[in-house]
Amino acid sequence: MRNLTGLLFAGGLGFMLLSIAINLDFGTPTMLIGGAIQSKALQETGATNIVTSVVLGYRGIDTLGELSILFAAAASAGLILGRRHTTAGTQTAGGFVLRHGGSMLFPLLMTIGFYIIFHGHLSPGGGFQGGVILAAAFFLPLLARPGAQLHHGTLSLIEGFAGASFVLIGLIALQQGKAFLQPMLIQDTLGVLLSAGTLPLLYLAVGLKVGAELASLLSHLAQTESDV
Amino acid sequence: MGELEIWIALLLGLMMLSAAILVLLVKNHIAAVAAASVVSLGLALLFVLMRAPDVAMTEAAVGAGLSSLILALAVKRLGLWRIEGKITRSSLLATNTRREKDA
Amino acid sequence: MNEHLMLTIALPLLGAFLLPIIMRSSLAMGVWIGPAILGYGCWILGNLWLHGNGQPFSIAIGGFAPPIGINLYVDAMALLFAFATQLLGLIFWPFRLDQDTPKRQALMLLLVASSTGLALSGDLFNLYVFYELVAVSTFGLIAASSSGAAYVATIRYLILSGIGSVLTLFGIALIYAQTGTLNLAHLAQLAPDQLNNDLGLAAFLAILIGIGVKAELFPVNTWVPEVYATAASRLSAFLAGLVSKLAMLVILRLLLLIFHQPEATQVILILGILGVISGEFAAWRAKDMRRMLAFSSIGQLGVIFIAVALPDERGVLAVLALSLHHMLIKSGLFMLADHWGGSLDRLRGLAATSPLAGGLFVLFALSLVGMPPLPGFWAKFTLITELAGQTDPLYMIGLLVFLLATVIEASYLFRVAAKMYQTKPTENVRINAPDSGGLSLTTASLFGAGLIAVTVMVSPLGEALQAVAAQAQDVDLYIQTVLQQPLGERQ
Amino acid sequence: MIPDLTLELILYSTALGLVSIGLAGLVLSRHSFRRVLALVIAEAGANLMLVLAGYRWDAVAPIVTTLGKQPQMVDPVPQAMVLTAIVIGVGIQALAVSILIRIHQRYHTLDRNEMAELMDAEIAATAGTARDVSQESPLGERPIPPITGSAVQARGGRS
Repeated sequence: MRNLTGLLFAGGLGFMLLSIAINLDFGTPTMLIGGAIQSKALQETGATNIVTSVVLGYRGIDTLGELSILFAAAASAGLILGRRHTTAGTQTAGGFVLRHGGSMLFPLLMTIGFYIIFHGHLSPGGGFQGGVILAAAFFLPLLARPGAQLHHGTLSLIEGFAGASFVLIGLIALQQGKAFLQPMLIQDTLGVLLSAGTLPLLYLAVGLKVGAELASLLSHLAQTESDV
Repeated sequence: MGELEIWIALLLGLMMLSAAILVLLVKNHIAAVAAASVVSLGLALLFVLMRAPDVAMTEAAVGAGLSSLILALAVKRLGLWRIEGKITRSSLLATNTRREKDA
Repeated sequence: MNEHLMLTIALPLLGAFLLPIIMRSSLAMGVWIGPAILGYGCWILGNLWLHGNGQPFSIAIGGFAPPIGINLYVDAMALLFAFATQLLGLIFWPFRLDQDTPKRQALMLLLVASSTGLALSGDLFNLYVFYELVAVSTFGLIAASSSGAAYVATIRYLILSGIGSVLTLFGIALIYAQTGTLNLAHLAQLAPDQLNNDLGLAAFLAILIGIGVKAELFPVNTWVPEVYATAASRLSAFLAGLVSKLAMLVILRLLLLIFHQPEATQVILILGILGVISGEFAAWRAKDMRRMLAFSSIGQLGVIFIAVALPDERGVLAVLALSLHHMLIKSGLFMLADHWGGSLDRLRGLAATSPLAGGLFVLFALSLVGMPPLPGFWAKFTLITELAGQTDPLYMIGLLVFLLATVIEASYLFRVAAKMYQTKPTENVRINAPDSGGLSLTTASLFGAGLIAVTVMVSPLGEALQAVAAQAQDVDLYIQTVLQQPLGERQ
Repeated sequence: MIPDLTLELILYSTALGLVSIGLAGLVLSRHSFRRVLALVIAEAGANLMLVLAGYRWDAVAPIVTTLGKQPQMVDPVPQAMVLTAIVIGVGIQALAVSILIRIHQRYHTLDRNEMAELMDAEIAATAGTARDVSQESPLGERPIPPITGSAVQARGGRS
């Protein structure tokens, strides 16, 4: 009975939306907001990557909310899993290639991660993507040497201060009589690393925060005792 | 918009849909996680096609990479790599409903 | 001064990020940070309420003018609920000290910040982000009670909530594909032309089901009894009292501003009626206090949904009155449940041992049922007169169901009260009070005192609420305030 | 009436298919881990739908490459929203997985009906309304299952 209802629900929803979609003209959106942003973004935020100017400028509060969600998820996972901390001693250590490959990849991944973060306002990429790569860089040694511990104190320090600096950058703008999270521009030439004022700083905060949250999430998952 | 793009999109779309169905049907949980990451990877490729390089990068890093890693760790921690009675039952259920839907 | 309103969202977020670090170095300092931030938030909002000119205003975040950037829309209704959020966050602050305190308090700050955002935000996707933040911090706080049942309740809630967020996202995508904007004021301007069709209706239904998860809407409310029974009582009180109302507020705003189809209100009316029936009957059968309160909460939210479906200004007034009344009563009742705990059978003869708690229960029950001098009567009376004035037969069904629900409500509430005032004390009379017993009774008395204060001042408060409702209902005012353009430009 | 096979139609059907399959899996699956996977699929569909809402077939990626006259670009706003949605999704997923790990440790099952029964038993036991305690009120619709070993063990493990 329950299955049938569920099936009817999902099928009915699909059918309803498919029949409605005939009226929608995808491929030629109206772009009311998008068009306006496109024509103004470069002057207002100084970022050549317009998605970045939307993420950190026009919709900066969404990004702040998203960082908070990630923080809430990591804190909750820590609450749930972090009680009894045992390193997974039962796992076998990785082989020669994994161990040495891991330690060789670490600086490489860090470089790539920071490169992506700092060039987020110029080319595709930015805090989220770079942050994931940073998290991978920190998590790799954990895979190679199961006994290794991620330093949770440092991680929580990074995530706390990175998140706080995002809010603080916003509050500084408020302090100067502008609006919360208003980007502060350094007028400069287009396409240069520092052309976008506070945007790269914000993206650095995002990157560090995402990296630290994800690394701590992963290490929580990897290090809880398995009961099987 | 070239003819080629349409064929690529069609192929990717079909691949993603069949992988999505596999996620629900396949008995082995590792395989289900793998199928889910195929969906994410296909999605990342579609985003490239739709001229959303930022989103494609994020989907590839987060959806296909990180989320698969999380799910794989979970499979390991939950001990789901063994096929148990319960799992088989749930897959059977899913199979039946799929058949009903197709009919 | 107006710009400082942003601090009520920004400061709790800042505090949440820094709390784990500060608590590691100095616990004594850390425990005061959260209450201090919330107290400051109350002060800002209270100041705005007292010294503002009563006109709504809009704050552009990031300094980008509203249809392009995100804005906060602050009218009396938003201000009222934002203030209630910060105040209730302060009242239900998780004081308990153990090794999880930093994380629990950080999550609570996030919950308050996002709830405030939910009350104030004027952008559809931004509402979604705040809504998800409410969800995730709630999951963490429920699971923090760390019983097996709490984990199961959380995962079931999480999955239901996940269905809701997928549907909401889909609805937002449909709206964006059709109109190309997400700003509520801009949408309100475009809606008569572009969203008054099947597509708008589909988007509305998707968003309604999505946000309805938190508003305890009928088919997606299965999480309610499980979560309220397993979470800490103070959290249950916050969720039942406040968060459900904020989700309701979002639905009300969307309905008032954007979706004017008659089908939309009909769907809400029907789901509301079903919610009333299912909730009240389940509450009648419940055997422990918390589940009874959870089910009756579903029923009362159903009543509020019926009020949301009413078309004009008096309908908004009824929604506001019922919501605020329910907020007061349910918070108090959950605190009493925390004080007593457990099965209804244990309550036998309790009034003799703790007359204050018994008296408070009777007071809350009387107001909930709608006894004349108490504010519950006025809230219900507004709804009844408004329902009776409608011509559509569906509203008549709503009225009948509502009256029936009141009878059922009275029957189960007074069954409990009678049990409490039975003279024969059985051998297993035992106040199952945990360590926070005294505190929760004090909190409950606070709400009781609030209720009596409202009873005394019911007519000035009613007039104030009427003004709030009139302002919330004024779509032109909303558009004009946010988009800063003369009234005549709208067709 | 069969509409022409355009790129938009293919993408829209894919998005809709993913959402429908995901929702069906969420509603129908009994194994909780499978439901989390279904949530991942449904979210992927919703994200695709959102990007599609800003897609133009005649436009370039939203990155300024030349000064002066800009070519037509795809809408950047939905892309920014999808970035947000993807990261939110992975956070929720990680949270779900960590809860599942704890449930598995307590109850040794992830079947949704068994989980719900154990939970009901535990709630009833905590509140003191197990079947043999009260005979006065009418029984609920759901029969209260006997408290099994794992539930008792779980209660014993509470702090």
